[in-house]
Amino acid sequence: MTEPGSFFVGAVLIIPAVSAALLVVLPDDRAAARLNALAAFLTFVAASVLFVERPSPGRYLIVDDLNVVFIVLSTFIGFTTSVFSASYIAHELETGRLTPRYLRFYHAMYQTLMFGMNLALLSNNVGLMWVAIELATLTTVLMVGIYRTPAALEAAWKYFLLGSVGIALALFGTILVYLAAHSIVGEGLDAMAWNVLVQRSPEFDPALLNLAFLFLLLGYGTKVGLVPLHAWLPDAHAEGPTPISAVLSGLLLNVALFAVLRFKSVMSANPGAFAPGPLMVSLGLISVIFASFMLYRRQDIKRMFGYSSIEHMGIITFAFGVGGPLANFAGLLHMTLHSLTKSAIFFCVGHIAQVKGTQHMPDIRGLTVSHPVLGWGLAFGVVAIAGLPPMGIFMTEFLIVTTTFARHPVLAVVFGLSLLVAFGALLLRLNGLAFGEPHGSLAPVKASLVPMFAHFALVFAAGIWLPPALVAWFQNVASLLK
Amino acid sequence: MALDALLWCIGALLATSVAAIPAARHRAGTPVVYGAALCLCVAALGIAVTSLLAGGSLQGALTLPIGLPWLGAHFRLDALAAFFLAVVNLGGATASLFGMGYGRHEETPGRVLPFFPAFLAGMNLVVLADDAFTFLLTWEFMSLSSWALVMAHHRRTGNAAAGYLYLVMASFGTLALLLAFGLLAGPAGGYAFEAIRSAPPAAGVAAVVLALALIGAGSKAGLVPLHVWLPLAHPAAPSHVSALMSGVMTKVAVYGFVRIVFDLLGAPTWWAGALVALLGSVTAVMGVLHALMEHDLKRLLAYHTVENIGIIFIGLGLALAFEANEMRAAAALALTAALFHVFNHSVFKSLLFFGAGAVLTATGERDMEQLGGLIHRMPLTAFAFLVGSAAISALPPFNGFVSEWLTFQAILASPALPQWLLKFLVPAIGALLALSAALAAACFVKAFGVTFLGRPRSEAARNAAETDRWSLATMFVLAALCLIAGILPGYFIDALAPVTQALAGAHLPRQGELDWLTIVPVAQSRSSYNGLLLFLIIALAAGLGAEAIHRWASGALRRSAPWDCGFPDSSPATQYTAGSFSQPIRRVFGAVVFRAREEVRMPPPGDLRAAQMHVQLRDVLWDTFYVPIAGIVSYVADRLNKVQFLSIRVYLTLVFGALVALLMVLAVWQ
Amino acid sequence: MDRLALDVAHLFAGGLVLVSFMLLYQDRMTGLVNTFALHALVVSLSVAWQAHIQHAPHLYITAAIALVVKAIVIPFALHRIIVRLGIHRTIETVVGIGQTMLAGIGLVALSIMVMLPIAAKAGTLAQQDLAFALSVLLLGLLMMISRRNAVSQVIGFMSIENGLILAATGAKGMPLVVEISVAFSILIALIVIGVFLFRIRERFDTVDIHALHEYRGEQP
Amino acid sequence: MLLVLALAPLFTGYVRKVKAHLLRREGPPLVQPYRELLRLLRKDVVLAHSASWVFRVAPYLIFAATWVAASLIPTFATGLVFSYAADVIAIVALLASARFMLALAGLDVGTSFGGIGSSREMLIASLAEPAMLMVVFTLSLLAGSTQLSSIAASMQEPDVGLRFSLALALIALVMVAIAENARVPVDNPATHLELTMVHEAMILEYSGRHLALIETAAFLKLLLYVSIIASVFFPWGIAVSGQGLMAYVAGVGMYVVKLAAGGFLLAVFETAIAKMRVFRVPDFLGAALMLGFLATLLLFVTLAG
Repeated sequence: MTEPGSFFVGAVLIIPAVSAALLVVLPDDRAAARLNALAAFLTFVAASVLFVERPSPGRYLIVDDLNVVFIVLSTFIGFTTSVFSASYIAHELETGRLTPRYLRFYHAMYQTLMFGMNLALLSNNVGLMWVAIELATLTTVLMVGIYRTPAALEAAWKYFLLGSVGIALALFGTILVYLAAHSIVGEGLDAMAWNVLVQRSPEFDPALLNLAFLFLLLGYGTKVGLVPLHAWLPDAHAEGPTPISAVLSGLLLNVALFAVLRFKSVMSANPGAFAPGPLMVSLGLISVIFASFMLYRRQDIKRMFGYSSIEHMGIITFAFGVGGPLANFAGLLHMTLHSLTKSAIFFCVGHIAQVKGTQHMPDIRGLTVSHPVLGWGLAFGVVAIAGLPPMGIFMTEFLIVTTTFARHPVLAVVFGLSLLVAFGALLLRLNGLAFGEPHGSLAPVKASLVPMFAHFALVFAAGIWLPPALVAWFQNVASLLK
Repeated sequence: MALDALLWCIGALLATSVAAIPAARHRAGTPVVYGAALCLCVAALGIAVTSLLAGGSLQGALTLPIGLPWLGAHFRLDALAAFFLAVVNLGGATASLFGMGYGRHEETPGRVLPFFPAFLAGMNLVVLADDAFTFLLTWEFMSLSSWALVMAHHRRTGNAAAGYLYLVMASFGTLALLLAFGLLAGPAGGYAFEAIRSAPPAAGVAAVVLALALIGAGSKAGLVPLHVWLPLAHPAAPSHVSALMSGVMTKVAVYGFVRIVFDLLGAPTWWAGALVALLGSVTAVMGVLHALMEHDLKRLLAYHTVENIGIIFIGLGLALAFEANEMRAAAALALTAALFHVFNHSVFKSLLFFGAGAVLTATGERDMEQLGGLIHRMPLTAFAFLVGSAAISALPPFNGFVSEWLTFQAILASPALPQWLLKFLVPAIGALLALSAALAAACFVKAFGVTFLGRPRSEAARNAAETDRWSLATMFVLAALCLIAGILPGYFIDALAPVTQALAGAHLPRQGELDWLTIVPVAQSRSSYNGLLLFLIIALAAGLGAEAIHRWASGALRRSAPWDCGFPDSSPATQYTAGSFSQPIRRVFGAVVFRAREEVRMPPPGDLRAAQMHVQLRDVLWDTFYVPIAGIVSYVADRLNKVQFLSIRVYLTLVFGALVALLMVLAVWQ
Repeated sequence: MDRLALDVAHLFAGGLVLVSFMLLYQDRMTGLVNTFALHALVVSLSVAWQAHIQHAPHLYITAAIALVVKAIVIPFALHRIIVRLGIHRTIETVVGIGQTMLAGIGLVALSIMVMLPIAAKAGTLAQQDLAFALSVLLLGLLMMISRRNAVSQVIGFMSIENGLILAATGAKGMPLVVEISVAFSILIALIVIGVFLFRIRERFDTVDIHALHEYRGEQP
Repeated sequence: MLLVLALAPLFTGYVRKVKAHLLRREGPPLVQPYRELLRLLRKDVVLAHSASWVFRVAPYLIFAATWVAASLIPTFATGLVFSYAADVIAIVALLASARFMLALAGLDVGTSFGGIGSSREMLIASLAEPAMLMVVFTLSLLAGSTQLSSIAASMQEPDVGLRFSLALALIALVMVAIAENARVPVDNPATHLELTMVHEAMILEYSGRHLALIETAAFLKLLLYVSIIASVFFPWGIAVSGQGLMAYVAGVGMYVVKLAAGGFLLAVFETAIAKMRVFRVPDFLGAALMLGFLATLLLFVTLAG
């Protein structure tokens, strides 16, 4: 590992690991929060260097067009979330929902989670990626249960069981992939390396690949939160600390979906294997429809946005299932924008819940009057996530619907209508939350709003103008995904 | 270069809206923001008008490196765009001018000022957009900013619901347009209008696109049965915004329809014309009937917007039918009628909404039953409103009559159509049009009579005061426009020539040079109308009559109490109210259209309580279309909601089931 | 490699499926735990055998982990839990044992059907092992959803994991098997600890999932 | 223009006279309307306290609009001066604006009578106008023009012949005319009973010169309709512009004869039947509308055939 790029790759992994170890022993919570943010920032810097300095793929690690964007994205959101969590956690300490002991645990876990996700993104090895994702899952499980309220424990337990089953299925799929590969590539690490797999995939046994993909889709799909494997997701979002909800929606779901994408590229490189498209389309569509209707009866604000995450994961899966350069591009862009928007929404929601002292939506009203910044922030977020212009998500949904309608009109109509249904639900809630007579505490909010606005600015800009480099990467990947 | 200038104006508008966020906190912010908007709109108006009058010469297209990366944002200025830009910016300018005065009464300027210029910019951009993505982006941006303005007074009951319905319907329309463009662009994604024009779709596809465009643009323009949001949302906004939404935004929707159907879709089919015209006529009648039943002044105006949109769509439909049969001149006539009505309606509807706004600020009342006698307190407003009412009731010599007259001329050209359905349909449409015109007159007799005439019905109306100078200036400018466009229609029709030339391949003979400024759409022997002459003769006759009478007959005048049938000093409550005025028409049409129920509750003999009359109206369309949809959604939501409350084991079962099912599929598949 | 080696491997794999059926058959907690210990034992034996025939010494580690953790430690722990919870008498099944067995047989048939087309290319060892592993996996899932209380679900999950180990070791020369098995052991440990937590924290007087089910973020 | 103005009261007087005779009464002399007008002009105006400028301006506008409309009709010759200033649609619209002002005036004072009058008037109008326009359609489709002059001219063509649709249109037009002029059975120009009156209720508050103007307008309107019927359906003897004086004189003579006939028929009709309830009026006018529409459709059939 002599070239500079690989040094930074190492940095992206080592910084979180080391800081996690440090945070375990660091007693002072203030300092811990700062160190947490600092580490996240350094990781982000190191990651963003990868844009320019890209090392040649190693046996275990790889940086290519697909993951470089997501690494930078996840480290960035990791950083902003750590900033947000600093102010959030401080409030939690005041209200005594968390004790310093748990807090130390929390910060350590946070960095471990970062480590796990970066590893999963960077790994050039199906097995390594599996281990990394499992690590990330475990840490989030522990953090979801951190409040130790019955509801939190229940959510954690549910997440844990379903997640483990998913992990098991994914592992089986991974083994199958190896089996498909090792007879061609030969035994050993190469048979699990991405770049090799994609190259040699045409020679693999299609039947084995089909079976493998089925297990992988279900396994990682559980993490993605596709219906009917979604059950853990809303409660996990609702009961955990808000920074974790943000990271879950913003990053972990993406990482799982990223894994699915990797395998899809392997699949689609093999002519004999069945096209993964229809499967993904149907799963995505079911998720979208289901989540859209589930939005209507929600009382808990965080759970509602959890369901909205399910919806958007469905949208992305749908897009990749439809395939074609435009739809794939839209899917990738949607992954990026959704994680930015949704995490920003969770920042906002976290502060709202803290100010109002409740997550129960009927008790929150008139935010634009009582807390203009939060209220309008929420309004902006909802408008953005609902895919209204000029925010970026409008662009992706535009592409998805138009390209789909040209090919499968019925699908597009159903898809579009369910988007409309979801929009109706979100807007209904927004009306109640942001407008009308204010209700509940009017205490001014002390919050770090910078992360939220940073995300919103990015989302807004993406709707107007996309940097050509990003477009080039995405188009390259889109063509790779077929 | 005209286009560059326009885009700079729009950019400046957007900048204004950003700057308005901090400016809204200061007292001086209001006039500054509106002033800036006014100047920019006037500038844009100037550019648009010059490029329209210059015909083809001042056109242009350019592409900005924003929006879809590989596509960029295409903008283009052609005759059609120029005309609608003129309409938009005229409305924008007057609304800003009105806002200078009206805005001072705004209690939460922070919720209005930032969105107002953004709304204007959005409407301008829609008209300029030249690719599907930019078009839809700006279209939805327009909806969004106007939604924010509707929500400005979110505390008043019903406004939040109105905003909700509005935005959902708007998104529904956008979805329809999205699908339409998806069809037009094809899977390859040729979103630029140029590409679409170069490859006109097949007949079947074209039919679907037309239907989708009708839904998409119609839901924004307020075409029955997609109009339900309009009478709720338009009045909810501040009055000058209501004027913009009713007078201008609906026109932008019409623009969208014209752009797609006339420009992008290639040659139309005759049944498309029949469909559009029929929808238009139904819309017109439904709109005016609803308006007659309405006692809320602003909502009444909003319903009249629905009616006028119907009239416009009648014109468009006829144009389509003629064009399908290669009758270019007739198509040009119909199109001219429609577009001219677009302009006229934007003028007098803005005027009327400003009047309503003035009344609102003076009395704080929108309910006509609480008003009355305002003509004594606010004579100037009353005068302007009267002009507007005459214009919208299509009475000569005002502009509303001219465009309806042209529409009738177009209808009279219908027997030349080969299709029998059209032969029979078009006269029926004509009858409906005449009916709606007559009803509109009745409705505005009610609106003006009950609001401004008679005796005040409430304390607020009794102590009303004339509104501020800005508002009055705005209203009189518009009133003057109503008259000018009414007596000198020739020039306006000539200005429309390039548009119809571009869309229908023909234009009306030049009217400007004809003696006495008569307008002769087809031929002198066939039909002609001379607003100027008519106006002069009437003025002359009235003047002579007055002169003669005051010269030779008695000019004496005595004031006394009105004839009271021997019941002295009757209270204002004994006047005819809006409800009682529309009662005969309710009796005639209500039973069918509204399922109207009237019941009179008589107290038992000896009981001194007053008898009460209860009128119950139902919107049949609402009951048939919207209630079921809402019901279905909530039903499904309830059903699915149970899934939230299962035990972990059941969730595991779901996973297991999915796995087994997929394995089986695989086993079978192999 | 010689025929005998394959047959032995096959024997172990088949034995594992058999034990899975025995798991399904149990209706007593104690018996269930013991059967599971047997299950783990078979797995470790099979893994060790694979290590032997593949000459892959690192697999011995996996075998050892399987033996120590899952055949000894965890059953011991589970016994204590059961005693504490006082649920060693019975386990509430959702459907009768009979139907469960039938379903299990159906699942085995399904897994073999799915594996058939692979037969030709991937070599017999892989095929049979995979078929059995898949059946073990499905049977484990079936157990998880057909039992009501958490302990038996944990056991079901662990049997799934055994199936996976079987598959992983069956895949010739697959790297990271040790790491994966370690990771899995951590997972299992955490699950068991989780069950402990629920007990020790006095949050629930039973680990019956219905009790968890009462604590819901929002009520309808 | 002045001709119609001069003739209008006479015509009304004539109709009254005929009615009286039919009722075996002596009846007022023919010039009675002129007397009334002069008397009214000499009286001074009594204005209600709550009356606004609308109330005072209205009469002049009503008078002017009606007068102009009336003078646009080729009473005795086609191609009269200004006849191209407005076609028949415009004439309908002029009458509509006159009615608009009248209805407003009715509401202005703020008594219940005015309200009754205006609302009923607008109801009647909202049905009468479409019917009128359908008739116009029939004619202008036949004549290929909406100019009354050219319509009248084309009706003189021999090839027009006798058409069923024309008959329907005539009936429809007559019904509309009756309704528009507030004659029996729609309204009774002679009544002052609150429940039945429409037109009279609106102008209840008027007096003096204002009343005179409105009365004149009413006279003009009646004349207008009769002369439309006369000139369009019985276009014999209408002079074509530029035929020299004799033709004009003949035309005038012919016109007067036609008026006399029309008035007589009207009077007979009015005496023959009774006033109907207000809410029967829509049916009456609906029938007119249907007839007009039918006329248009039948026209297509005949045109096609």
